[in-house]
Amino acid sequence: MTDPRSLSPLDLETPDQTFLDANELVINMGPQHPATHGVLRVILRLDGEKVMGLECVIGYLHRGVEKIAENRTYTMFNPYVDRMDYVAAVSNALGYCEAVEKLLSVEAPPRAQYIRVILTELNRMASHQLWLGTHALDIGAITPLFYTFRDREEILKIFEKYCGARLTTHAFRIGGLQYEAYEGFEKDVRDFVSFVKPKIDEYEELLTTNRIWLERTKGVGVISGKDCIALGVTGPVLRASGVQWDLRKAQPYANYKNFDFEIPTGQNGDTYDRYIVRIMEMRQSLRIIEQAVEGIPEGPIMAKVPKVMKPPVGEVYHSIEAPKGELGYFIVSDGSTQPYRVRVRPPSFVNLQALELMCRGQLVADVIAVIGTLDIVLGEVDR
Amino acid sequence: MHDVVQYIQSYLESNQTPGAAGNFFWATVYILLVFVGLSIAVIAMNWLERKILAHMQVRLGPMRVGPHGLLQPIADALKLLLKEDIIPAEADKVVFWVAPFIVVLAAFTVFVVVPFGPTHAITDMNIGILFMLGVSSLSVLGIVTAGWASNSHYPLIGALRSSAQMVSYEVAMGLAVVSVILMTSLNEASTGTLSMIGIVQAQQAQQQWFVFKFFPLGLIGFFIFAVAMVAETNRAPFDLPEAESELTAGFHTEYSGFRWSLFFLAEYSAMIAVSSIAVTLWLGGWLRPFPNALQGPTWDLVFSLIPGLTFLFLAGMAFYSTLRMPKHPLFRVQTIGLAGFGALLGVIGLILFIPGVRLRVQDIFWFSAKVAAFMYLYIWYRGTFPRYRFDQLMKVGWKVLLPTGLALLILTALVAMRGELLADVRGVWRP
Amino acid sequence: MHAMLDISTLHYLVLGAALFLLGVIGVLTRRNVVIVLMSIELILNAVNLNLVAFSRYWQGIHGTGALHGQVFAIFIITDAAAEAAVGLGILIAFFRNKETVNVDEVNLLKW
Amino acid sequence: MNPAAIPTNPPVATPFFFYLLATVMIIGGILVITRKNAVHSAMALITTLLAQAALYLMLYAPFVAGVQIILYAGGIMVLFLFVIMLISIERTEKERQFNKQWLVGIAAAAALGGLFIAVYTTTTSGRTLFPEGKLSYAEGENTQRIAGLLFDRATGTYMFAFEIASLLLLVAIIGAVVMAKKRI
Repeated sequence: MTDPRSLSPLDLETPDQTFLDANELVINMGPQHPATHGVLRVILRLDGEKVMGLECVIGYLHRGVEKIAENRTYTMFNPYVDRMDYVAAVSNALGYCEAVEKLLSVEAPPRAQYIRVILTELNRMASHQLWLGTHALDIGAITPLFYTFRDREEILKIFEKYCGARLTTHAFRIGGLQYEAYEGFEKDVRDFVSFVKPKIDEYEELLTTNRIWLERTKGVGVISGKDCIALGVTGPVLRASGVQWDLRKAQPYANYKNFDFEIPTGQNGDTYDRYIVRIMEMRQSLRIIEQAVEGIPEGPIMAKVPKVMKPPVGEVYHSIEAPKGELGYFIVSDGSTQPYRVRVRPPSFVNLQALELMCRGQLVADVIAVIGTLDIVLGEVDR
Repeated sequence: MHDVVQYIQSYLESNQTPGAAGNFFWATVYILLVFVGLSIAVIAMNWLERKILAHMQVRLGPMRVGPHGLLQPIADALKLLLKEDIIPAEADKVVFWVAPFIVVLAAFTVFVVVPFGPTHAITDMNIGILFMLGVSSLSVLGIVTAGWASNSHYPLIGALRSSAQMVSYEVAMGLAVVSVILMTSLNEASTGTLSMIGIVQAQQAQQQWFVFKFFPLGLIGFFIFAVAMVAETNRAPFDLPEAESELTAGFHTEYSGFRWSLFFLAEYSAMIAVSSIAVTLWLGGWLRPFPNALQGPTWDLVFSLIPGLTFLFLAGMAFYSTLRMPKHPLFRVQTIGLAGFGALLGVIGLILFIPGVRLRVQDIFWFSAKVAAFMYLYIWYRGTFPRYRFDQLMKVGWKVLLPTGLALLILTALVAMRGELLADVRGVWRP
Repeated sequence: MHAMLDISTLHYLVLGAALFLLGVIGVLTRRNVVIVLMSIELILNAVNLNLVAFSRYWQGIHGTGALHGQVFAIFIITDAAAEAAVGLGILIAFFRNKETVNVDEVNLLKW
Repeated sequence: MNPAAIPTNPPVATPFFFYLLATVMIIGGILVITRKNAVHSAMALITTLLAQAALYLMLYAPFVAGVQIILYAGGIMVLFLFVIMLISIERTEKERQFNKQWLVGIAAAAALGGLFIAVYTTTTSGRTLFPEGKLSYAEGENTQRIAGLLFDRATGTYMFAFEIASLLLLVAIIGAVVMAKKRI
């Protein structure tokens, strides 16, 4: 495989000429399409059912989040990040808060960090459950969707009890937490863990050994670890290709080094491996949650952060392992109350680059499977 | 006047299908009955599919329109009829108009030969099964033209997919059917039959459902047919032509309102049609369970009471649900409605106990019960399986079902002809 | 029944002849190969109609109804299937090379 | 043959259905050769074929009717539609529809029609060459009788022809694949 970076889309050789050497079929998938997860538009060039090339058109959900940041104070911008990856809002907030904390050279107190980890991992569960349901729905299995949504509901209930919001939680503040964990938070989390463990087996029963599921996912959308690194693909997609790279282990943040967990990896880099990796990640998340809930220390939940934040002049890049991959924030401060520039490295946006490489030469149905397996959220792609 | 009454009554004693008796009055009555029954079955199927699927998926399904959503299909039908009929500007208008009617006609016409009982068929054709396969294969024309006439990419891909799919699976289906027709020829005259009634009568004469004939050959044939019929009706897991996540709605993407509902109607009646073929060919058609092992007037009575008891049981379920309805003024109408529905079921059940009705209707009941089992299977598939990809679908059709069907046909022929073959071999080796 | 309205074999033959002529006109005058092939199907069907009508008329040697005509019709349908498959195969090959489906542009044996 | 086996129910309204179906067939045939759009032609042809299947039923040839529906309407015509969709037809619709020798073609057809009329009006000793046929076997035996002619050891006149026909189909399949495939 040649290095994809050295090739422009035109250079990539098409796998086959059309059957009749004549008009290839160009179809426009999206932005209104049941399986493009929002407003992704994919222009497919087809030879019958075979994909000869595709082009992603993005930007239908562009809200200028990065530009908004330049006109808001650091605190005011915090809720905006929730709207990027809206199915994993807690992770977004964690990344942003930690980045600003790094800029301010403060660190959240241990108790806050533990609660942050619990909520983030719960959100990883929720994100993966939503992914699993919609991915299975794309491939035609409609039942898992309802199973995963039933269980995701329990997570959202915990969020709601904690901070009043279910989706765009705005759970964290720069320097720690706004709210102390509510009465019975630990019990709720423990109950959830024991509730959801058998449910993951239930999902697996429906899918993991299902012959049609295997045929639809094995060997579909294969991407090698090398290509992943070349394209900057991160997260479960990268790990399913056999690269053991998880920022929680590689560059531990937010106390992750205190927890004992494994990084599940796959070998083949196909859709099935990505499915297995995500299922295993759900189990690892539960493991982290169990440990964190056992070991929540007492103490303050907010570090000493000035009311009016004026970080010193400088820049910072901080990235965390969001459910979808590496979520990075690059913040430049000019010493004023507002950031000079905020650049978000959204995992979905970068992962989406791999779509063409993974789909070329496959069939239309595989494009759907691959879009699903990349687990993109358009709010994050377009920002 | 007396002649007319005589004409009408003469059929009831003739013990023939209206078509065979040449009785136009009863033929018309049967056509109307089949049409109405089919429409009711489609409506019921619509409700049942949504409820059963919902309960498989830990949700309730329709609950608002009528008690337990019983009136939901009617509300939907009204909505569809009142919807604006949109024809895309660039569509081929004539073909766009005609296509849904082709599909519906093909799906309904096959019921001309479906035997709900030894006399309960509109007519019995000499080529019954051939007619059913042929006419149901016509629906592919409607689908192809619908996709083409929409003048849009998704419907076109859906149409190409479905035509390829239906044509491929017809081959495997035909092979399985031919193996059954071979089995019907195992009588003294050794003449088989293509007639639907004849096939069931052959099963009766051979004292065996063909699914158990030449075990496991009949069973394999049944499985081939059971897979092929799902593909033939474009249902999950072979629902690629209308794969929602890929092609939005496949060949009927551009259809709305009444025309769309015609496709819907056709899909469900086609499901019932192919299930009827499977029931007739392998599961003994209208024959009650164990017609030969459990013979005698006592058993006849017991089995003829089952239809009424089934309806009474359903009525009991409805009354039980009535008791469980929330005791709230808002639910009063619904509670009364559900009780009324239960009463209706109960009355039907009681009517089915009347001896004359009992004897005439029990065949229809057994046939419908077997078909209903298939319908449940369809819903179950939909709740369980992901969707096949197009190449995999073709692989299953051509590389699995077709060779199996061919081998099955040859084996069935060998087993069926083993007497003559042995005689031939003896003739050659010991002249 | 009125003698004029009674349907005899000749009625079917006349209908067959009419279809045959329509088919002939289609084959000889149309440019689009697909329609020419369809016209050939019309001709074959006209012949089939005649054969089946004859088979009703011809009682066989012992007057037991031998159905030779119907068997012939089945053979002709087989033949039509083969013809359509090969004809349309040629058509696709032709279209791939010349990007046209008009018969009068097929004037080269080689290109 | 047992005379009791011959059907006793006379067909009803035969002339009406004959003329109805004949009209449908003729109109369908005309549409086939005159439509610009090949899909419309194909639809007209399908109508003609189905009407013809109904005529076969009226001629007591149910098996041929069944084969007509399943093979012609369900098989060959789907193939036609498939090919029409594969090749682009938008352009051909705007072109000239009839070739230059259309006059010759119609003249030839007219000559042929004259021949048909001449033959059909010929009478020998006051009756036409083709009197009405009578059914001499039970309607329900049609398929079995055809099978006897095709497969039976004793009466299978056409067994060899049947095998040859299957060979023809095999050749056609291979031929079609070779023709349509770009690289073999």
